Amino acid sequence: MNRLFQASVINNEKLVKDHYLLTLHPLEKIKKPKPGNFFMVAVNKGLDPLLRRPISIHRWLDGDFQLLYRVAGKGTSILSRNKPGDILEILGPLGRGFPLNIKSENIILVAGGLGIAPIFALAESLAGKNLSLFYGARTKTEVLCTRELNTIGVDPVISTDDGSLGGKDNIVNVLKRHVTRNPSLVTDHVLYACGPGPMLKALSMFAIKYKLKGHIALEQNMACGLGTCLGCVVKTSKGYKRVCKEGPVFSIEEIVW
Amino acid sequence: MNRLFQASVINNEKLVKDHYLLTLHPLEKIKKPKPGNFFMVAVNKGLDPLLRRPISIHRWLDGDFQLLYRVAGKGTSILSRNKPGDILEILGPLGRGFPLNIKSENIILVAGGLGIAPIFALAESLAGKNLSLFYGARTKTEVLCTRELNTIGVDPVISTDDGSLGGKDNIVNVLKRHVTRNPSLVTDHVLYACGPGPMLKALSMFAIKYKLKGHIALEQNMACGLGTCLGCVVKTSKGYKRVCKEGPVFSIEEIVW
Amino acid sequence: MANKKSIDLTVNIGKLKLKNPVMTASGTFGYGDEYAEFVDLNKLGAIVVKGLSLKPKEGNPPPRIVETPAGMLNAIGLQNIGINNFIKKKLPFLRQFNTPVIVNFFGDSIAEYVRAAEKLSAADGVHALEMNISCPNKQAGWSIFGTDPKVTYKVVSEVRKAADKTLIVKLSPNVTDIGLMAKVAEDAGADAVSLINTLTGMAIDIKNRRPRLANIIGGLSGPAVRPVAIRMVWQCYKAVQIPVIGMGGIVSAEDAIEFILAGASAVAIGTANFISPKITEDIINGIESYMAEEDIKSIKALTGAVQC
Amino acid sequence: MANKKSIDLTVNIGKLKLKNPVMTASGTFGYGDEYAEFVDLNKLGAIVVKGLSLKPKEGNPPPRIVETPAGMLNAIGLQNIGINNFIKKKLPFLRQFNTPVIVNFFGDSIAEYVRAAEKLSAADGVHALEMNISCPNKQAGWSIFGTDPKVTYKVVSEVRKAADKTLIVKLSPNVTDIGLMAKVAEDAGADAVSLINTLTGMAIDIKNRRPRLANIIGGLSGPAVRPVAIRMVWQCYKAVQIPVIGMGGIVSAEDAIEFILAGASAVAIGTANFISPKITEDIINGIESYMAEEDIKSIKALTGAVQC
Ligand SMILES: Cc1cc2nc3c(=O)[nH]c(=O)nc-3n(C[C@H](O)[C@H](O)[C@H](O)COP(=O)(O)OP(=O)(O)OC[C@H]3O[C@@H](n4cnc5c(N)ncnc54)[C@H](O)[C@@H]3O)c2cc1C
Ligand SMILES: Cc1cc2nc3c(=O)[nH]c(=O)nc-3n(C[C@H](O)[C@H](O)[C@H](O)COP(=O)(O)OP(=O)(O)OC[C@H]3O[C@@H](n4cnc5c(N)ncnc54)[C@H](O)[C@@H]3O)c2cc1C
Ligand SMILES: Cc1cc2nc3c(=O)[nH]c(=O)nc-3n(C[C@H](O)[C@H](O)[C@H](O)COP(=O)(O)O)c2cc1C
Ligand SMILES: Cc1cc2nc3c(=O)[nH]c(=O)nc-3n(C[C@H](O)[C@H](O)[C@H](O)COP(=O)(O)O)c2cc1C
Ligand code: FES
Ligand code: FES
Repeated sequence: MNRLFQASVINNEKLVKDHYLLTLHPLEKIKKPKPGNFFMVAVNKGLDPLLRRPISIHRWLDGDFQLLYRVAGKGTSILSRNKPGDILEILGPLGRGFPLNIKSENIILVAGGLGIAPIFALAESLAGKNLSLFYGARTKTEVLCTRELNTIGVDPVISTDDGSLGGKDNIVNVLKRHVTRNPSLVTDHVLYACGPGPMLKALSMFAIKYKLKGHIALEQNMACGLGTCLGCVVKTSKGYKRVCKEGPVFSIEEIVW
Repeated sequence: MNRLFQASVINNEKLVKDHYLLTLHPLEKIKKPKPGNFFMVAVNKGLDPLLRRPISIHRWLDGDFQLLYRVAGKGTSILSRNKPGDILEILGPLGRGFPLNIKSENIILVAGGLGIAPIFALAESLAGKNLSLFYGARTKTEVLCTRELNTIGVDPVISTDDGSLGGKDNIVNVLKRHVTRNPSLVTDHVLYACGPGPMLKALSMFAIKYKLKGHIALEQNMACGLGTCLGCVVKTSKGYKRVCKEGPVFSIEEIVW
Repeated sequence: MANKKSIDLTVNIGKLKLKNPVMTASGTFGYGDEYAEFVDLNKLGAIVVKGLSLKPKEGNPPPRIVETPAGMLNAIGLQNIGINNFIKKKLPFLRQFNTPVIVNFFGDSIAEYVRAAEKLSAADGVHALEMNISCPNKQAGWSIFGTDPKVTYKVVSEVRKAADKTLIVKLSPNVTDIGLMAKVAEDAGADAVSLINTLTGMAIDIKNRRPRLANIIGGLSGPAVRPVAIRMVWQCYKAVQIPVIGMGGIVSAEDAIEFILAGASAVAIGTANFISPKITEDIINGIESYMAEEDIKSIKALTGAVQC
Repeated sequence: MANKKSIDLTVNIGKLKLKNPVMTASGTFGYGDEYAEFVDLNKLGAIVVKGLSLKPKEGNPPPRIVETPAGMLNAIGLQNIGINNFIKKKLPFLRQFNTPVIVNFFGDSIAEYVRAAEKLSAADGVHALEMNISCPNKQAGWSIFGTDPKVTYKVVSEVRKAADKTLIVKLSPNVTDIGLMAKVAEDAGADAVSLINTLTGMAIDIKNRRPRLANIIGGLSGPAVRPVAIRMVWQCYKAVQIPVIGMGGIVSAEDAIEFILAGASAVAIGTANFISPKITEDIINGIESYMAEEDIKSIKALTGAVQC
């Protein structure tokens, strides 16, 4: 099972402006990714852009798999032009995923924007446990996967920056308010989150205050994805660690913000 | 009438391995190109490749036009992946074309390989005159446009490097033999040619020997296509001249080989 | 968001006041005439023409250019029509526009530089001089005017005496310490420095095992060199008090702003003119939009504004 | 067409005999272990590991890398596990392969360079040393070991005395005269020079007006720099008798051959490992195919074979 493989595009569906769901069929058997793992996708064969783009596993479909991505710049824009039948060269699965083997039955999931991509994978893996999902997005249309979430029995608390769906607030504040009202919400709970840096920072401060254990998935500019370039580090209580290798999932308390 | 315009791809037909006929519809009115003029085509929006690619006018279709090209490397390979409806940004028509306002009724045309692209345009413009076309290619399948040539009443003398169609010889030798047998073939004739450098050199030596006047279309690496970078010069009896501006068509006697 | 009308794009380079910071880079815009079809020349901050010498120069044999990853190598060999022909045949056209004309020039010896500067100083319609010091110095046994600080000081100060117009010294990036070279130019009397000229490079055709350029080596330009150029502009900005004109791989307004933040008072667009002949105007418009969005009143406030 | 079996790919660098000319570039292949999954490490000409210092180094804060046109900037800050940890934890793995291990190392002072060289000389399984002289020299007031010829001579000759293994000096390209630097390294006793290390560059985020790298400046690598690297390898080949190891932007066998024609006895693959983790093997195979097609019996015949 090679971690450098080719995959053919089954579908590259535009969900809403700038948001795409890419369904891929690996042309050889690959290792099954864990939620939180990611792939380094070569968006083209040329030298511009030069480097692969990291994208999280969103959904595993029995050998095929899905990536959920937002057009952020040049690389993802090229990716969005792929059509069924096109072939992509992919490296992965990479990194350390979310720990799944946990005792607690009560899980709080927090997703900010595209953070829903890996959080959905995680929710699917943890289905059966008591999952509370807090999901923030910029606007109503960018709230994705709600149908799929319902299918696996998750009914998210939603907030949007513009108030077009759910409360008009950032999702960390929403979570805080829930917990202030009902502190038992967090006892014996485990927290998992993915989203923009500032959201994860605020969430971490909150979690530490409430002694809530948990894990967050971080992002960083990457070159190799394999742990060799040392380009993707974040500061932890034990020195710099590589997001691509020791991460992208870290325990909340080890990150130094 | 802007010489920097957008054109939509009507068709990008693969004629035979590596050879494509691209039909374009300019999205605004453009200047009608003359045979021997060329366009600088931006093959993509990225930085790799960085520069536009020069391609000759092959056929003018009343506002629409056609380019005939061979996949030579990265740029033309990207060009070949264009599909109907795609939009290309194009600069042109550029350069000095073949002189059309000539007294002689007897024209010898010589095309080597993709040199047929502009030579076809020229033949179409000169239709009505007495045209003898000598056309050399690498192999049978790469002898292009024969049907279209017949339509305009041109019946080419063909030779191929591998002998798969016509004689197995280079086309300049074929022309030489014709003329040696029948020197009157060249009296009061004008010669026009396009093709690889070595072919044009041999042809020029021959033409000078037989005092045959004429013009050849040259190629050179280009950056601007507008005469400003001074990158595309060839040596002439009057110093360096720019292929994109004073050329690509030069009179045979002025080139210093 | 600032009103576009209230945005001040003007910048000062020596005695020159430019209506905006976007100039053309020497050798990539000819003598301006070929681009008038695509760009309103009146809109440009300044037009910098192809490098001129006292006598016309033939230049190098072809091939003279070759594409490289996100860049190109050129070895034009400073082909030009000579200062006299320029004044007679090209300057009258350029005088029609109310855009300053900056003449890039060079010589084979200090005496030639000085004579060229004198001639250009006397020419009506030439608003400033940009001296290209990336040329071999025949007198000093082919050392380069732009890489030996002592030689640089000497040639710039001699030219300074001969030229009363605004004098820009164009620095070569092929040096260990670009800040030092900028300082030397400033001490010798330059009104501004411009950089970067091309990085020396080479490419080989592995099929025929020959250099791809007839001249063997050439100058690398285009987006590939931009990170080096930004770094050098930043170093020069810190090293001197005179304005820095930044260039090297600019293909968008964003790139131009990057140079300005690094310390450039004005920028020049080179290789990008080959990618799109109307790019200079697009970049000016783009800078204006950025300033409107970011609510910046004067472009001067952005020069060197990177927070390190 | 030559039979692939009869093709001689071996090259000699000092006392080392490599089975082919393709090595990894320091800092882009870790300590080899991560790539074993993608490349048969036994196939490589040599493995050059991440730069090591006497003590472990933390490196710079993030962001440490940023992509640029056809290139990337890095400011890792020489993070490494230290020589002792390397010998204990990484070398045993590397000893399993019959591929020479070349250790890239650096110091903050001449004394540190010497101590590091001594340790590595004594380590079983280290086949050669590559000294990275692109580091600031704290003693001499932050001049750079690799840009001041006198300092370069001193540090290389001191290390030479301390190291009996093959000694490669890795040159910085941020100098006016690379041929001179190669000559200085040769005179000081180097068995080979390798180049280029990264070109110093910078990138600025125009949204927050900050440098894109926490360290402000970083090193440019990748295809963008290739023309500069080829030119410098060619200059060094002409300047010295010792072998030149060429690198800078190689992403294909064709690129590698370009370096060899320019004068490289061996090449190193850096940034390209990030584009494809199995590229080193692809390049070795590609060189072999080229030689078969062009009927070249020995790769040594190609070194410096460009016809100028
Ligand atoms: C482990 C990991 C998992 C990810 N998973 C997903 C996912 O599932 N879906 C998704 O849409 N995106 C995901 N991302 C982010 C995605 O990699 C970036 O959006 C993408 O690389 C941007 O490339 P671009 O060429 O389109 O934009 P660029 O033009 O390169 O950059 C656009 C903007 O994105 C920032 N950026 C560039 N590269 C990265 C990077 N590696 N990480 C973070 N920001 C970057 C730039 O600084 C810039 O502000 C993930 C990133 C990491 C590190
Ligand atoms: C005035 C003019 C008219 C042309 N008309 C046509 C045409 O009608 N049809 C057609 O198929 N081709 C034509 N060409 C040639 C065409 O421009 C090149 O084949 C093309 O630029 C190669 O680009 P690439 O990226 O595919 O190949 P690259 O990877 O850039 O190069 C592949 C090979 O082509 C050579 N090459 C690159 N650029 C040029 C160039 N500008 N001129 C000549 N050789 C080059 C390279 O040295 C290399 O050997 C014309 C060239 C000129 C100058
Ligand atoms: C084809 C070409 C010709 C050039 N000619 C000159 C010149 O005559 N004088 C000069 O000082 N610089 C010359 N340059 C350098 C440019 O002015 C500019 O400094 C350099 O190309 C970097 O900018 P860019 O990356 O935007 O092109 C030339 C560059 C190119 C590409
Ligand atoms: C992420 C990264 C880390 C590097 N670390 C080192 C190092 O520790 N020591 C060293 O001598 N060179 C180091 N280099 C330079 C490379 O070894 C090489 O000289 C340079 O990148 C040019 O080659 P390339 O364009 O193929 O990458 C590093 C380069 C990169 C990109
Ligand atoms: S991306 Fe290279 S170490 Fe993480
Ligand atoms: S391509 Fe620039 S002058 Fe001809």
